[in-house]
Amino acid sequence: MYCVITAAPIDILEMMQHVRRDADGAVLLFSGVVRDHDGGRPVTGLRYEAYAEMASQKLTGICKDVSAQFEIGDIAVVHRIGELAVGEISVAIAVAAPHRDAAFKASREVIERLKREVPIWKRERYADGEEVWLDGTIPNPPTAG
Amino acid sequence: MYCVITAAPIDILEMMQHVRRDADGAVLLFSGVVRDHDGGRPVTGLRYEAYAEMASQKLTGICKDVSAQFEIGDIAVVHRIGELAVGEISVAIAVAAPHRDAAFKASREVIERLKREVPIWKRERYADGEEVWLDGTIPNPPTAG
Amino acid sequence: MRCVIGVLRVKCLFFAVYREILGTGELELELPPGARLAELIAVVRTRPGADALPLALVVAVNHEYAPGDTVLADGDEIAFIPPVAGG
Amino acid sequence: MRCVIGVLRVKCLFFAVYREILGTGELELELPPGARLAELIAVVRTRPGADALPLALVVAVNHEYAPGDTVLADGDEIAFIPPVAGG
Repeated sequence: MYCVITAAPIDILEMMQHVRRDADGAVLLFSGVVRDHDGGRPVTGLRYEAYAEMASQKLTGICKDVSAQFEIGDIAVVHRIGELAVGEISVAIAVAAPHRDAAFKASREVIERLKREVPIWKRERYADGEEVWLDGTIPNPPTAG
Repeated sequence: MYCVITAAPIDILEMMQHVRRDADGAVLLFSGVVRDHDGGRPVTGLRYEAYAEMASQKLTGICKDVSAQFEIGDIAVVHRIGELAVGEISVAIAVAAPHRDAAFKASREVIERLKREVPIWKRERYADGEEVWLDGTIPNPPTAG
Repeated sequence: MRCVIGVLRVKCLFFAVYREILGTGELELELPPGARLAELIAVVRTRPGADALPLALVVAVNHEYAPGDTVLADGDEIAFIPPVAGG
Repeated sequence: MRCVIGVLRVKCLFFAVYREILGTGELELELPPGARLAELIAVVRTRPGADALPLALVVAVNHEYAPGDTVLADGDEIAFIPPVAGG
């Protein structure tokens, strides 16, 4: 299992090879990709920022929870930070499992929790030159005041 | 969109690049992989056979249905035939979509229907040398008698 | 009075375990014009080894699953489809 | 009579829009020993620009989300976490 925050392009083949064991019959790879639009507005790129130490720790916790919840083998998550162009992979989740049902459920759970809990932010760059930090999700834990 | 039956190793990177458009925010790649066991029995490999023309036609039909059913972009399915060793990819489904929910649902629907409807068969090779055509699923349409 | 001229020639394909049961992957068979799929299946069931075929057979005519009352045409490709196990 | 000796020194991190609001990504702040997270937040709210921070703040102490009554220790890393938007 590994959970990494990195400024380097994501090597999805390496992730898939890393998670697969001979007992696995399914490998599911989810990739989040930079889109050229958001709510109808043309987007030219994104900048991701993370609280890297906490983000990788949170991701590791999520992966451990999901491994206990579903019958999967190994799992790897990589989230990229820095400037990304349209079409680049911002996040990849590789899950291997003996059977596909668990792989689908685990992958979905990781991306949903990542988006709710992990301290990562994105700034959208629009075609007209404006840049905006995207409205995000307030993590579940009680606010500190 | 493409649906292919092939004896060559599956190029998943090519599939992912093929399906992604700039409007897509998610690319999901499902890979079915040859496992080293089946029902507790050690497996050393599989041989896949297909009625290739009909299989690719059926897959194309499934992909068209799924494209109409969910808000996805493009989709590609490749199923391998011939002798496969443990760890090799037997089937890959790449789905790109503006949003992840549709990608997850479409991918799942394609693999479930593939397993129920598409004329492909597999012969398992066990560690003890025995080989057996696996029990499969009777396709839905009424039997001809 | 009508004269029935010629015969109906179809190609039968047998896959996977059915090929092993019948000892061949392909047969050319002739039937009277207007024959239906069920009649073809009856002919196939007279072949050596065919008693090992299941009672219910799934058959595709020209790549589409077809019911027994399908009227066959000259040149049809008739595939006998064992339970499928792709993925 | 007790003598309180020394101070509590913590590192505050501000990310994304909070960094822009406060004009800095990192601050070293001193508090009396035994201070709680809520007191630190009150101090942060006195900084220039801080009135643009939301009323409810999510804060992590040493990489864990923490409530306002958390007692701080010397050397703690206190991160102010804007609504998250990874993926």
